[in-house]
Amino acid sequence: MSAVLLGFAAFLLLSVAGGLIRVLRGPDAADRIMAVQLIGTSGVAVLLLLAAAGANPAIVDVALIMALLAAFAAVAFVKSASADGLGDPEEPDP
Amino acid sequence: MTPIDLYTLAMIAAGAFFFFAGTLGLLRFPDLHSRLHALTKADNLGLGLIVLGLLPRMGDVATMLKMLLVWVLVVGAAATVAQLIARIALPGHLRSRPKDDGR
Amino acid sequence: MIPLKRFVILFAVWLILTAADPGGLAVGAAIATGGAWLSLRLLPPEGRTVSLPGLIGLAPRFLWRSVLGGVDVAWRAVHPRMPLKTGWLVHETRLPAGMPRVMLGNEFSLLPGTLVAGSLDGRLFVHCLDTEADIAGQIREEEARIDRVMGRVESDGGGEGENAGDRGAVR
Amino acid sequence: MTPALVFDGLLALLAVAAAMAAIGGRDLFGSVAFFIVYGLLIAIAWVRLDAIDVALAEAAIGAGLTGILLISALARVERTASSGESGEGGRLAKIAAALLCAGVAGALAWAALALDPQGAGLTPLISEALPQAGVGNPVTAVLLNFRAYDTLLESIVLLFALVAVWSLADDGNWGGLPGLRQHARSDGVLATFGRLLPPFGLVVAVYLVWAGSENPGGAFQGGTVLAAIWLLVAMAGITELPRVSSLPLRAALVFGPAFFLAVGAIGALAGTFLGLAPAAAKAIILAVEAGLTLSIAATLALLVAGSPQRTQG
Amino acid sequence: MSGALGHSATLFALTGAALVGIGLYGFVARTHLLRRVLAFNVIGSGVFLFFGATGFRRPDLGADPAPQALIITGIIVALSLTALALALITRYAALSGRSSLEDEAPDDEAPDAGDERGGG
Repeated sequence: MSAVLLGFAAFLLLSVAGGLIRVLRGPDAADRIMAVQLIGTSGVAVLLLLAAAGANPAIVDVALIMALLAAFAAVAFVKSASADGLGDPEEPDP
Repeated sequence: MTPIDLYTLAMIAAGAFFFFAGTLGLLRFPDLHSRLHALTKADNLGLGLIVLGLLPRMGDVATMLKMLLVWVLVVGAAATVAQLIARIALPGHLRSRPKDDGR
Repeated sequence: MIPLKRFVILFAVWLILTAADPGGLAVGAAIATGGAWLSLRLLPPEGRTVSLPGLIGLAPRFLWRSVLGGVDVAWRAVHPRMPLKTGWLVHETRLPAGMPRVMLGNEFSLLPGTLVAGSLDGRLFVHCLDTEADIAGQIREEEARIDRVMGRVESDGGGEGENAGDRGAVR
Repeated sequence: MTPALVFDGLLALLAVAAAMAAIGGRDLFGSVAFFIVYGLLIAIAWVRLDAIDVALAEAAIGAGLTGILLISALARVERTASSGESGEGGRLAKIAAALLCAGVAGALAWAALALDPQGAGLTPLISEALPQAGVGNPVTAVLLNFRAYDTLLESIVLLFALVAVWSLADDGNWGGLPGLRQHARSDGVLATFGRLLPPFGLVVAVYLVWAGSENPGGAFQGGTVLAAIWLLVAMAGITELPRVSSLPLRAALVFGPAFFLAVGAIGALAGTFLGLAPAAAKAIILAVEAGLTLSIAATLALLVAGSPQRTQG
Repeated sequence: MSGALGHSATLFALTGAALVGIGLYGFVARTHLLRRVLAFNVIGSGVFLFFGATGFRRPDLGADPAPQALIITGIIVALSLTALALALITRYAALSGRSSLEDEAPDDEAPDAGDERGGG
């Protein structure tokens, strides 16, 4: 069974590859960061599959950290994309 | 193959399909907001199915709950990121429709 | 009461992480206390009570609808012609600013065909994959549910986003 | 072809592709995005190499800090400087450089293939000494007992790096607040996220330190998560990072290394610098780890926040 | 534990070697300072991967803890140097209005703040 799980993990890496194509093509920075987000979710799924395949619960902790910090790059991005680079896209216009 | 193996297999295969569909949407959909739909919904469902499929294989209850916690964190992050990214690309005319805030 | 609730949630998370290892209970209790204190500073209770059983009661419906959301968008993505009729909808929400409004946005970003781009002055910006569906009706229904679970603050929520202003700014 | 080999091959291929795209691309933001993905793939590679401790560190840094650091630095550079990549060398120079680098990579590959496949490294030695180390996780044992020197010096290197970053400030801003003022709508999506997540982040960070004595985890991983959480609170505009001259901050920065050094000195009085008596080793290591976590978290957060740029909040 | 997964230490050692080559090329051939920082990090993680993989030659013994500990130390030091390099680069960009060290306009010599390799 663990071979099957690894096979599915390999399949999810193909979804990572698809995300890389979107990072390459863009066109906007927002598209690229979205693709990073997708790859992060796929990475969490891959790690959980590896944890089950290797019967090693410590790997779940790696997935936990990635899940906890999953939004951070995108948060930094939306901030840098705001008017002065330090704000929040939801702020009312000054 | 035990029934549990079959269950795992079915759930993970379904999860992998949703990842595939989400990636397809990210590559095929014509505009940023549509792609964002694909990203938030399909992938979270895919991850959820994979987590559910793996639960009976993890041995102890704590690890099962930990995997569910991972899923909840990813869903929360995805919903937050979706709102924020959708916002930076918000068409300008929507911002000031009902009352004209003095811009 | 609210501090206790937050402590219990954080301690439960600790128990999950450590598999309830007896050697870690003391550390867990200490850090859950610290976490509850941090949480109170970041997110002061402000008179509203969130009903946990109510929240859990909403979960099955939400889960099922978010499954539909995934199926819906997956179907559109794999369909050879990609049936999309995208458009925007501006919804005047009556939920109070802050958590309830953000929760509604989070939720609707996971449900079929809708994606929320935050709010401004009580207007929620909703991107729809299919403009023919009755999105506005669904949002109103969901709004009422969240309103019940999140409790109400004294003033009706429709006010300016900035009015809820400086709450909880930590100096 | 086993599934394991397919997976590893694909993973290696993607990591190499992401690295090439990060370095070769035209769009700078694309490069940064590729680099973040690259970090994630490398974290998975560490899992495959059975190095969970390293994977935890890589995941925490790659997902949390690198993204914030690179994206905000890029935004600042692009606001102030011309994008000028005009000065790139000619074609011939590039080919020469490529050949040279291929040669280096080839030499390393040859070295990898020439290694004795039965080499056991230090594993047997470490397994033998582990019962005296006070902790069950061999990586933590190496970090805080067998090779405690490295870790002590590293924590001091971090402080020096921070002092170097601070010293880039204008004279007038010395001792002021790091970076520019971050702000966000206080009831918005970003701020709400920044109010909800940190308590959970705190619990996870402490869990990683706690787990580190017997299982993968430890002060570096926990400290990195804490730093990322602190930066999130700052980015959400809820609280500002403290003034660089603040005494509590400086105490937090120095506490870990100082305590570590004191432990080492006590060991020196008993015979060996940084030598830990097996009976007391566990308690000492846990205390040192707790102190280091605090200091590493503070140092990393302030390193990412950058040099002081203003004196008023 | 790892035995069930099979092992590909050699594969990852070769990947590490390739990453060092790629990073070195970026460091030499690209001029934008930010990209050079990325290249420097790719070299670093290539070295770490190479080192870590050579510590995992015997799956029956598990991964060697000594390289792992050194790599964790290395990752954190690399991060702190990256932060320092980026601080120098943003400062340099703010002072000179440029983002590379190549002298496109020979009249203004790059101030010494531009040397990202110094320090630490």
